[in-house]
Amino acid sequence: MNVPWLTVVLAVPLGASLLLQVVPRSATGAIKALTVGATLLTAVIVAVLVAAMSGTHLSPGPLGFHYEEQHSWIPAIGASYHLGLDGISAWILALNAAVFLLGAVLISRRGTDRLKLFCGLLLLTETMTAGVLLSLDLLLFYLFWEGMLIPLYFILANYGNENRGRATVKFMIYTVAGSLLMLVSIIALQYASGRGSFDITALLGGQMSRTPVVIPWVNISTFSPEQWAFLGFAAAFAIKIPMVPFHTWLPDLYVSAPVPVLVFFAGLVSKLGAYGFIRFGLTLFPDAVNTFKWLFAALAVLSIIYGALMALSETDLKRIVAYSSISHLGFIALGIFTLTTNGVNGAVIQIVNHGIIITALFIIVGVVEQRTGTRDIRELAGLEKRMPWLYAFFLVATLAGLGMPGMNSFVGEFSIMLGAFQLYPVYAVLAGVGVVLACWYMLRLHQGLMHDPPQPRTEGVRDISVRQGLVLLPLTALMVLLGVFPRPIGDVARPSVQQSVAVANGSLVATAVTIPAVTSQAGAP
Amino acid sequence: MLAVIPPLVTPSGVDILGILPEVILAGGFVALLMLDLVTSQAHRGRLAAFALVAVAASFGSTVWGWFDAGTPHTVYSGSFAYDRFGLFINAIILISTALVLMISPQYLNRRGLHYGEYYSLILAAATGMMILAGASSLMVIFLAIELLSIALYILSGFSRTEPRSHEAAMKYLLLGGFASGFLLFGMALIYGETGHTQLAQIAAALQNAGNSVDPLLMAGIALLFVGLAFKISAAPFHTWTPDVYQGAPTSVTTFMSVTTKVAAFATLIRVFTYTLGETTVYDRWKIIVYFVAIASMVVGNVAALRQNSVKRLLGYSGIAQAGYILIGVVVLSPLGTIASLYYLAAYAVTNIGAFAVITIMAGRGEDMDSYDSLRGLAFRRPYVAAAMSLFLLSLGGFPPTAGFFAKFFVFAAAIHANQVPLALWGIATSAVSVFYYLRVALLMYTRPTADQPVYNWSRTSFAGGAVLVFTGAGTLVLGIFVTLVWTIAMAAQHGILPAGVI
Amino acid sequence: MNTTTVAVCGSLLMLFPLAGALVNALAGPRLPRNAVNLVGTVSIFAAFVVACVMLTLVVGAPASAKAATVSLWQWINLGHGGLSVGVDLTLDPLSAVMIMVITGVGFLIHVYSVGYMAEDRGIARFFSYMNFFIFSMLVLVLAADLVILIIGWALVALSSYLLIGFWYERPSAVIAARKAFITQVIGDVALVIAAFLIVLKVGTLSIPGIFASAGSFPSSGLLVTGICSLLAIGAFAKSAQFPLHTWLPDAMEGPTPVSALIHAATMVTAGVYLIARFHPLFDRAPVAQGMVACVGIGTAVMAGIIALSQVDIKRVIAYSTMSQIGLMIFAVGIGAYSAAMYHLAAHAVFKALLFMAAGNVIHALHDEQDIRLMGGLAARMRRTEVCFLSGTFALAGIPFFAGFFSKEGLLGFGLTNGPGAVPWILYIVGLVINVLTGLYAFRLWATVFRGEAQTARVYAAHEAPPMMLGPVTILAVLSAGLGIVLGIWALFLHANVLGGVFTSFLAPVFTTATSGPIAVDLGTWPAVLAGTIGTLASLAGAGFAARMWLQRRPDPSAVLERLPRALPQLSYNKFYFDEIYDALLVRPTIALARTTRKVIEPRAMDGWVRAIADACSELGGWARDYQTGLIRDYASYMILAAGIFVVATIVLVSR
Amino acid sequence: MNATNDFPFLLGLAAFLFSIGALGVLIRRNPIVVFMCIELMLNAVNIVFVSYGRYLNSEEGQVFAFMVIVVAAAEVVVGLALITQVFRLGRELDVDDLDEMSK
Repeated sequence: MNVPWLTVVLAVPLGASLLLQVVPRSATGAIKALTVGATLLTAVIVAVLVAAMSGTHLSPGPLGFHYEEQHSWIPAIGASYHLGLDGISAWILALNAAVFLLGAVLISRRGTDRLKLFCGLLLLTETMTAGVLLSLDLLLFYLFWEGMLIPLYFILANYGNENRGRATVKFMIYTVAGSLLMLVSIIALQYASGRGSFDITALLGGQMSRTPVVIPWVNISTFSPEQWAFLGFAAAFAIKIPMVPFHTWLPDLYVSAPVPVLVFFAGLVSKLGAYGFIRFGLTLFPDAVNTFKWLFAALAVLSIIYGALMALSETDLKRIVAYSSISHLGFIALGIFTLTTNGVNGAVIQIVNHGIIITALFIIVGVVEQRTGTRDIRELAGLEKRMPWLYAFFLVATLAGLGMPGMNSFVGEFSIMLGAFQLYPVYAVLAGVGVVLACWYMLRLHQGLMHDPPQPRTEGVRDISVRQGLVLLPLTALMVLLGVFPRPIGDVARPSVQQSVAVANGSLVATAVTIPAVTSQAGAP
Repeated sequence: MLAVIPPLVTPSGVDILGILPEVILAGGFVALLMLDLVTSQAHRGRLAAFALVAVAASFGSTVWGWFDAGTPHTVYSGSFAYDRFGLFINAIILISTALVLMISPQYLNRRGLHYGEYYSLILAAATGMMILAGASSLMVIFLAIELLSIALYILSGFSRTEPRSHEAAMKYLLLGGFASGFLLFGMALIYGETGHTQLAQIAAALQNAGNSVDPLLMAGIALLFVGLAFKISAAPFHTWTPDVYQGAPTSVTTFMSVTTKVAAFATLIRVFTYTLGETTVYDRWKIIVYFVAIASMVVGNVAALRQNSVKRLLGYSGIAQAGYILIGVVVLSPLGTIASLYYLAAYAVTNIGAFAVITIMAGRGEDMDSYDSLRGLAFRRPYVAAAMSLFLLSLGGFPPTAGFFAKFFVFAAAIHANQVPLALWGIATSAVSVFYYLRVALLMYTRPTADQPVYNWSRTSFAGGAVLVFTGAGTLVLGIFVTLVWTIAMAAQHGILPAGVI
Repeated sequence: MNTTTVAVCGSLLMLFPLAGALVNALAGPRLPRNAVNLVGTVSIFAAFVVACVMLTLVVGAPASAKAATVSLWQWINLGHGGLSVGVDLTLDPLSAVMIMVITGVGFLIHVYSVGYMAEDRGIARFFSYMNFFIFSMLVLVLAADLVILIIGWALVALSSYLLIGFWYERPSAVIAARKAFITQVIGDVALVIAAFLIVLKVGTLSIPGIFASAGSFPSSGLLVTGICSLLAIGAFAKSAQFPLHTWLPDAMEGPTPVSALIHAATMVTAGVYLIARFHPLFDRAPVAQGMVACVGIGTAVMAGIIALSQVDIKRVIAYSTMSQIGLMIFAVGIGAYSAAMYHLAAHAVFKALLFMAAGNVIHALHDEQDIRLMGGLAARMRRTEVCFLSGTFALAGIPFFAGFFSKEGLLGFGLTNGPGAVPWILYIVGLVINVLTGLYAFRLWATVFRGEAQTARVYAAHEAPPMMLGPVTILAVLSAGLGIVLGIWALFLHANVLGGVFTSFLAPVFTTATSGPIAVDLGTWPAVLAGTIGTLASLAGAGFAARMWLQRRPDPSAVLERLPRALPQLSYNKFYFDEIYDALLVRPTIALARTTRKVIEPRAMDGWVRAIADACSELGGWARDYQTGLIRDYASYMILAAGIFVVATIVLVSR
Repeated sequence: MNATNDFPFLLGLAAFLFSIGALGVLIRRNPIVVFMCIELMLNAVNIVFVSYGRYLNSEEGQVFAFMVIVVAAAEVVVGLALITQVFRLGRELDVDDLDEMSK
């Protein structure tokens, strides 16, 4: 049986969004049902694919992929329709399916203006983000990467509060600027490799020249082409993550966007930058990534601290969560640029974990805003009394958010910091400061909302609805479950991460820092 | 002393096959002039239908020519190239013309401009452009340019009672004539210094000249370039563009914004890439083309930031696009030529789509010109707004649309020619452009507040809908099934005349 | 020991409290109060029973196999060169002692809570948190992998946070909870970094594995010193030792049973447990040991001084806790692990007792905690007073009470170890601590129960209900009786009076200690001599306290008026640590955060983006300005450009 | 006169005329005069063509000049018609007035 499963994953939401066009605008029930159905179907397929992955055929080569599909697309320039799934993308793809499902569930059928448009765009976005995760051809990747912006743009521009226009345009220009730099790098990579191919498997391991480029006339030698190309990629990914100082689009956007959008935007879209770094940064530019790792790790640490400080001083709930997201994404970036098995594995784990956490946090903050009509932390207090269920979910999410040992994010952060410690102990210690600050601002947020004597604003607010509870329950359950039993993610990601790290370290730094063989088993002598 | 007159070469009758599409269209143009006299005002739509038939016939012969011109050659003593390159350009021009003809009757009726000359003038201009596409002699180039220009002068002033339209026509006329002077001076100098007016012979003469430098020849090349740069509205010769685009009736703007540029670029590629391209003098000189390309990208995109008329905006956007296409010209490589051709096709389909929306939606007696007139379009005309968004995104270079691959290929051409800075200029300005394209796109999806006037959009006719569907589909096809047009463009480049230079 | 049995017992031990916590958390609000109480207490009782079984397992095991480690599941495995952690449990005498203390004292405090919290509406939440705490504490002491230990370590901090902030409508409780948690997280980070250092050296985080390769750490090396210092910082945060001690007094905002359970008996002693557990490393890092000992004894003195001037009944006990834990930390610092553990167990008993007796008082006075408003309670709360006195005796180290043996043991131990005059200095400081302890312990008893009633409320006070008095009584009996029994047994049956039973029970754990000072014995008579001197010191303190407060009752806050002015000021203001931290850490951070938000974010971060946007817009305006609409202008641009091109062309080509 | 000798002079004359024409476009405000200046430029080019044709002994220059004359005539027809129409709408004949859209 040769079903192109990955194409199916892309096609289901796309098909559903087209199918939506024939549903009459007034049939909101049918629209919603179709949307939820399609995302659910995608989620089920993805779940089965990820679960069954290890048993399927693995393509040969330095990076092995499952469910590989390859068809000719633009043979003249060597671009092909090449899809594949591996340990790095598997869980992120699952996260993708999950957040879109949650987003679809959360859409308010009555409260959403032009429901059909919204649902259609949501489904389209899912196709695009899944495409980003599955593409193994750089041009195809770019197509999805940039194409993702189209539905996102219309969602963000159409839904949300009154400031959304500016925020959206800022986001778009920011992202497009970064993406275009990446485009130049993609072309340069294809040209320089001499293979006439955009396929990642053909471009692996640094094909570009490593002699510095000399600026004509002034004769200043600069970075090598490989390094320049890497910086092009890095621009796109660093903006998408975002890393400080490329982050200013994020708070504005998160504040203006509605919750169902935030669920998949904060939950997944911003993780794609990190994914890009792992998938392309490490494997295509081993020399450059080793040259610049200190810089990007430093930026990551800066993001951690900076985001934490901002979250500490903001008074707007959504902005606090937004900056906390910047801080946490800094951890992910730090993990990637350690170029160690631990760090990168931790980053993959943390991508999934943070997706879960931030989704829950935004839902919670959204509920609070909806119920009380304000996002100002100073006007809120004592909600625990009024909303005990929300309190419980929020507590779990807060703890997960501050990296509580025993919760899911601890797994990732521990692994990331261990990786960082192997390479740059100082960075790990600074990240530790970030952990303490995270504790501070998360508690400030949590306690500010939940504790202290109730404020007049919070009189008579209702607890969360059943639907919201049904969305939060699996999220919080996962936070605990993946904290207690994180092994599945690590096991799936492990082989691919090891391959990627091996490629990244190539022959250059293979002996830099390696931990002795780890044999921590029960009762080890 | 009498000049030695070379033996007169009589063109063979078969040569007419080489200009068959042009002849058919010219025939249509003349016939339309006649038909207009016998058609009552109520039935002027039939003139459009006839013009469409003429375009279709010409297109048919173009397609036939595509297969016939497997071995490219010149006809009429080398003054006209019968090659796939010209035919490719012909096809773009003909399709664009057809699309414009489809949206015109409704628009003209609404604006009260429905006169029969319109269609003949359109065909005349299209004929000129097609001749320009195939022209391989300076003389034919000049004649073709004047043919299309004169027709367009009249067309831009077609709204006889509207001062804006007059202003546009006057500017176009005076500045166009002015530019023609430069063009002609350049041609004269080139002719004088090489002794030839046919491109192939000029190329040969330059090859023979080797490294020697002839200042007058160089001045001639520069002036020729100025004349053509005016036609493609490249900076700093672009200043007429926004005014003329804004003032001319929208259907005319639709037509000329695309077709003139396509035809002029065809000549630019023929002359600068394939005639002068390989010479050492040109190699040192081409920095000027660089400059013009960069200036166009910068000026077009930056100036567009602060506009409030959609037509003007698209005018500036056209200037910027000219800059991008010029990248494909300056890199002097087959890839560059193919990229330019791809870009022209993408630009044609996208830009016609964008202008078509404005044409189709225009209300009675007024153009849909200001940004305000687009506000809230999506609420009343969701599909039109979606189409417009698609075109704007394509102009902005978002995948998976035509505009993305167009830019992708020119950037690729630049990088493959080791001209990375050119590509960087391109992307920097592209990023800027996102702002104004999206601003317009956003406007359509913004609900007007109570105090803002709601524009009275027209209903979309069948023809208008068909045009939008075609251009929309084309935008996507060029953005996804790239190989389709790419292959054709490659074949077009393969057979270009004068051959053998690159 | 049979590993399966251990695994089953260990799992059950943790599952009971966890199940109790979950049941009360999810179903609690809908259950009747009695059911909630029942779930809350029975789950801990069940755990206690299991703990007893486990203790017998350990006791019954042959001396060579007192420790067993079992693996429950693989937590994470990142493959070769990567992290690998298993959820493993270890049962050995050390953890057996700890689980006994936790479940035993814990159970009594749970029972007490039923009475104490009888009128609180959040009882289900309370028991849920309390049970969860017991669970977390068990994870901490049973963990056989450093990561799992860290998880337990953090979970107890979480429970502590939740319980301190239990009355969440009190702003002071909320702030205290946050402070406690953040301090704990600082400790967590230190532990995590210690874990990194360990795993990078020995490649495993399994605790038995670490100890097995402890030899690979060069003795007194920088690495092992660093690791031990970091571990110690973690321990200091948890055990409220200088400089991470300021959270503990504030933590008294929680309900009194919480203070008894978490902030006296169990959690705060986890730091002692941690150092004792990691003794194979500490033994190789004398510098770190010395640091630990100094911090411990320093904190003990400091807290003792502060305790003298505090007026909140719970805060006084809290500072006494800090002081006592300081002693334990001192003990582990000098290698007296068994003595420290003995004091830990004894302290758990008498300090829980003190807290619960104080809780009785507070309850009777309707949440009054200021000792200046008490006095004369002995008449109305006779039994409570007796129990309290039993605890006070134990605390002050009066002979034959629980605290006597443990404290004299560990102080005496110091004499046998250390270079030069250090042991003597430490011993003298220890005597000072004894004096201080006697002083503040009896001060509290005297001001609360003796003298004259200061407010009318005292006259309305009633003895606590049996549900509260019962556990107090049991602990009082233990604190007096256990000591007496042990003392007699030790005196007459054993040559070694210094908690001999304990020492021999724990011996298998600490035999691996390379520089085993455990083997050193003072000898009987010197020990008796040391004990006598120590006792005299305690009694001196007690006598002084009695003289000051028993009859005359001056303002209890003006304790040390006869001393130089600075000392009472320092004491009353808790050595200004809160203020110093506020000025050095909290305010600068907040100021930095505010600057970031108000200046850096808009000016720098957003500034560069906006600068580009403005520049483009400016250029756009410029281009627009040149678009005059005048044909003549346009023509002049063209001719200008054409002219430049022609000239440039000629110049370029003829170059 | 000798074709070779007076050739630089003819070229200079043409350049001079071309410049006058261009300058006129820049200076004059009446569209009709501007138009005449453009015609002057074209005719200057004609001189170049014709003199080159003679100098090079080739007939292409002459042919080109004829073409230019014809095209210029056509342009004049259109141009004058346009200018008349503007005038008929009651506007001043001043190119500087044609800046409505840029305001």
